[in-house]
Amino acid sequence: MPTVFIAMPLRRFTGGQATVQVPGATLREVVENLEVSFPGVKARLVDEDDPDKLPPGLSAIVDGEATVLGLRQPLEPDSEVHFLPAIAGGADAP
Amino acid sequence: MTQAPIAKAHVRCELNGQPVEFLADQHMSLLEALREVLDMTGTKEGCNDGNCGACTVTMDGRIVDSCLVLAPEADGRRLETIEGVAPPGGLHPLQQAFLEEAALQCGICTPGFLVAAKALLEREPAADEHRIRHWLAGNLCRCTGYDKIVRAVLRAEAEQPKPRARRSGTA
Amino acid sequence: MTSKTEPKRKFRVVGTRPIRHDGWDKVLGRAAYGADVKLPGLVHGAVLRSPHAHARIVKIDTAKAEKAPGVLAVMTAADMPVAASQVLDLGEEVTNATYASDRVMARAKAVYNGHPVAAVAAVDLNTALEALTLIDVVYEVLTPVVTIEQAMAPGAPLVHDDLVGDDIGERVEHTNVAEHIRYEVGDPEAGFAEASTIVELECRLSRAHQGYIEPQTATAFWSQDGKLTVWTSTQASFGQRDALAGVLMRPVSSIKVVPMEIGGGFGGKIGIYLEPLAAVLSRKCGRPVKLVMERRAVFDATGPAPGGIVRVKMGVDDKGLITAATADIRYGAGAYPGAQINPASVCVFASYRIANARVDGYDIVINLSKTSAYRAPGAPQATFATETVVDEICRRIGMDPAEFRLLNASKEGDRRVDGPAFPRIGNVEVVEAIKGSAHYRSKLGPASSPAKKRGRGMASGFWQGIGGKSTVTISVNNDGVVSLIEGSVDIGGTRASIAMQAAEVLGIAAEDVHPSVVDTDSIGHTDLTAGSRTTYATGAAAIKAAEQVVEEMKNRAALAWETDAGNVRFEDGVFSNAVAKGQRLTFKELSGKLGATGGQISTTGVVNLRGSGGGSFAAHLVDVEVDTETGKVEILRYTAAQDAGKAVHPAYVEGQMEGGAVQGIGWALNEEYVVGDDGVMQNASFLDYRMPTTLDVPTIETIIVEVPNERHPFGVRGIGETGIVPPMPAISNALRDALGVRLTELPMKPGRIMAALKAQAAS
Amino acid sequence: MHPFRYVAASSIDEAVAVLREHGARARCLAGGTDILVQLRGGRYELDALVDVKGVPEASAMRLGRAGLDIGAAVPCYRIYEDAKVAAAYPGIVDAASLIGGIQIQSRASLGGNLCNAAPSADGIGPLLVHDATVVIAGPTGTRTVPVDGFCTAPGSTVLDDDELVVSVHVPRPPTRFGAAYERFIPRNEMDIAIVGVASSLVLDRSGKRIESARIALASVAPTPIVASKAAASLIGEPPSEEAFRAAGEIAAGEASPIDDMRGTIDQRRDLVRVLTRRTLALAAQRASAGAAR
Repeated sequence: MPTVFIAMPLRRFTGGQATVQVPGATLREVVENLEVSFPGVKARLVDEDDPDKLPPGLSAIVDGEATVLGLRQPLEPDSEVHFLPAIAGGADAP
Repeated sequence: MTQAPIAKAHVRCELNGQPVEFLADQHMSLLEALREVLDMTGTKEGCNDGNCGACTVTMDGRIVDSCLVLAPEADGRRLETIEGVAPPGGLHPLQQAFLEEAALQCGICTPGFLVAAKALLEREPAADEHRIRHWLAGNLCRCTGYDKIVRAVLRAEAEQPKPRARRSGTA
Repeated sequence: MTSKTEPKRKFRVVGTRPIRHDGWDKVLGRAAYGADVKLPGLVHGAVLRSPHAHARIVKIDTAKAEKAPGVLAVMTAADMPVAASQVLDLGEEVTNATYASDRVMARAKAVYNGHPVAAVAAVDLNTALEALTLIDVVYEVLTPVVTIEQAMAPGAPLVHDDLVGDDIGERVEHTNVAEHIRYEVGDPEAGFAEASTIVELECRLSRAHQGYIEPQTATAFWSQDGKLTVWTSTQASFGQRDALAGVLMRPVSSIKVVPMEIGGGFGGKIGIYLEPLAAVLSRKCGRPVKLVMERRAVFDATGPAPGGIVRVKMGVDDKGLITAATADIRYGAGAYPGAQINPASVCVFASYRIANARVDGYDIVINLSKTSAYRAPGAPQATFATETVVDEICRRIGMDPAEFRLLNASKEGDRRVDGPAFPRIGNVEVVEAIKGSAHYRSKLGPASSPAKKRGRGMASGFWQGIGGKSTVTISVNNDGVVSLIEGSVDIGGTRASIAMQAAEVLGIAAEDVHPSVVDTDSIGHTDLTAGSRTTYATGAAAIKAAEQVVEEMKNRAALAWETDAGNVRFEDGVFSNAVAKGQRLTFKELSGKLGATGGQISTTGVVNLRGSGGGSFAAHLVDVEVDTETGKVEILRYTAAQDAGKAVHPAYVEGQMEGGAVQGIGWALNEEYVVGDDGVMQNASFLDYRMPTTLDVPTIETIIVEVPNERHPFGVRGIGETGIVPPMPAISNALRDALGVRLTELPMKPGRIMAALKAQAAS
Repeated sequence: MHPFRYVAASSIDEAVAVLREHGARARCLAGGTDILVQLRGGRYELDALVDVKGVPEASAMRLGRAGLDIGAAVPCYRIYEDAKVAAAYPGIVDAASLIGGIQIQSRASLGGNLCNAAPSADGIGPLLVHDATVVIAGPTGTRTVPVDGFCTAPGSTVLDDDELVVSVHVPRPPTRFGAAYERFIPRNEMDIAIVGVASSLVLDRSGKRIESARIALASVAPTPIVASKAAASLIGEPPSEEAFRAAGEIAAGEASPIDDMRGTIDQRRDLVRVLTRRTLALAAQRASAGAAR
């Protein structure tokens, strides 16, 4: 089952756990299942206006590569998922 | 602020081998006149205060920062800009060397470097690396780290036609 | 010099050094940059800027300026739509639209010196400049927040009353700390307990400007039909279109951005500055309006790299293995959040395998212009601390700095501090390249006079880069030459590096690909020219488009030969029929037959690459000579090794490495923002900002290392940025070697070196 | 920029007439490398700019028995490209060859450097140690003043609004004279002196004692200054490292530097010590070499 690496701001939802194994064939399923175990975490991982998107500024790294499919990203049974701030290499804001 | 408008200066000069006559505000820089009045936009503005060399042109054979020359000062003078560096239909050996040595990246400083380097080659055809670096210290480049520019000037120097061998300026 | 690490596929075009396609225009002075735009009816504008770093705008009276002869339009923030405080997701950047709008023209408060407060369009530039003096602005001057310490002090004045900070997921109100992030792996405290040697340094970093020679420019024409066209020197034509749409509250499709040639960017020409102002002025006066920034404003009011304070602590065991490391990174973002603390945090320890690490990053707003990306944004400052700490550790434990780096190098499969594991990377290989260099094996030699001392220093660096979306269109002409249309603006030779990748696939010469960079209406979405992505990602799109061309041309050959497409082979630019000897057509010959086999071929390659493929590592070695009586530093010799994956055009790879190293030398020795308590930059000119001249740097010796990138068909890695990361610590390490003192503050200018020598003598 | 008239004067009288007409709102233009930057930066505004490059006295350079006359508008390159001048006036040539880059040297003049009156002026220190005087023209004719005292404050000089500098007179140096100018800049070109020191000395017949000496300092006071005590300390001393070091120490005391973006008080005093010693050593070397010829 996929392994989710929990970023620091979210570890208070997981009781400090840095990695958790969560079932799911897509990123969305993983997020839903995370929510079951760790209520409140979903709100940090899903855009409030668009349930298919990650919140602005957050990216999901699946097996070392950023997803371009948002929460629709399919996962392998042994996938590794990181939710990380989007790195705009060379980009700036605002 | 309210004063009678000042008449424009009437400037006659030689630009890249051709006689040119134009009107410019008396306070206008030669750089602005070249770019805005004469449509010679190859000369670039980088700082407008004489510290980057992007606007280098020659005036009576000497390199100057055209931002620090007033347009009316050009009256009666002989000017050369980047547009006058190449012979018709060809390239100056320096231009060819810049291309072959990858001596430019963004290219904004390139016209200034070429005009300055050409003046050096004409005065000191065997300048060594230190002299080239010294001569070009008034031209800033932020992309290349300078080395490829210096290599290009050395290459153009080495390849420049020997006197009498060939007409200079044809690559 | 290129160090090969393994046998690779044979390339015909990739790896050669053709003359770049846009070179002729650039050496002849014909290339049109932003300021060179000429349009019918064009008028000129000028911008009035706040002389105060922090001031409430009580009143702006533009009546006199509006009536001045020759003035066509005057604007203030009142002429801009009130952008909702929504989050703008601009693909590569996420920003608050209110801040994005406020940054380009102050509404209620000027929050940095040079903040635009009004703009004028007039018949000529001087008339516009003179009209600025007729605008009365009443300011209520507020106390500026200039330093990190001031910003974080209890009861500090607030740059933004409404800023809500994020402290590792917790909301914080009334703060100047926009964000505090943390990454943690393993147990740092336990790791330090295992260490036999621990070194900790606090480094202070200066703000540093990209220093592109071409100032920002923008020309806009807002037509009566609602269409806005903007000609500008930008690294991100699509990004600018989207940002303009957000700030002007217009549909993206009503805006066309035409990217002009760009006179250097280095990250500083991604965001919008003058574009919305030119647009609004144009709307008001009905004519195209051109704005060119003055050099002083470029320093005052565009985004340099952030300065800040970085503390790094590292422990090693008695074998020299790193047991733990922590970093505390505090960057001054300028007047709006976004100081690149995240890439800084990712990069700070990237060169090392560290099981126990913690990184804290703080994004802090202060009353200076908002910082922007600058070549490997965030990484050089943080890495300065890491690499100087590593050097101190090597000295304490008596280990060769290259050996230490090889022993502790991050490799494929090792995890970065933010979690993901590295794919195949060239970290070890670049250190080995330095170790094997003639420079490394050379003797330092005696100093040139008794007052001078010599030293040598080494440092590593990393930049991750990005992937992203690129579109390339290829059309085959009947003479065998192809035109290649791309959306990636070309700052340093990428027309060539992209065309060469297409040529490689097509089996034709680089010169037979004619690349053009076009506007946002003329090509599919293409992300910015930044993040070391252009040769990598747009190159991948070009390869894809070229492969489609080859496939389609195989079909055409099959048609011509009345054979099955499966029988057509394509090799070295020649199509041949596997089942009919003698049936062969060169690319050029077949191009001439396209009209009769279904018409000319055009293809489009679109990629959206999910990352850079591991990034590019570098190691640099530098020899310095210091005049101990004046503190002046001469760079005697400099060698840079970097992993390019596969160097498409080696001369331009060297050019990126050389340029990055020289920018780093400038940042190391002299470049800085000297800012007074009033928040005003005192050295805002090329004279006093002191970028290196030709006489200040030696030849930069380059070693291109090629560890193929598994995510690119040819193994290409983005290489534009890493080169600026190692120079500053390498020079600090060399100075430590020469003088026995550790310089921890940038720039390491003569006065600072002398002060350090005096402190050393006193102790 | 406030629009102004450009007047190309062809005689001193013509230049003075324009200056009289506009008072403080007119100035002279020589190389333009300072004044155009200042006008564009809004430091002040003018109604007229009088180009004096066409004034014969201002554009001539003459090396005669009495010394060297350098027209106020003579650009730097004409000074350092003249082999005779270079041999006779080494301190001045040092300065002329390092003001700005080559482009600036095509235009910038010592007269302009004087009138700009920057504390950091590279050209003024060497004129001071060469005992130069300034020839000033005004409505009532010409007057001559020493360079020492010509600048009165940053950007200010003894010139009246209707006066202009015509030329600088540098007396012919005595035998066994040597001079040198060095400045400290963080870059190697295109920079403003953090400190500049000009030194000159005359050796006695034996070449073993210093007969007279002059030292001038830039960027350590509101105007370039003469370090007279430091110079006096050298009289009768041998031209030795020790004497030069002692003079440097005294010169550091005569400096009254400030902290600014380019350097600190401490750094500047240290640099005065170092550069005084170095320029004196070079001046002594040049004096000996000259005597040997």
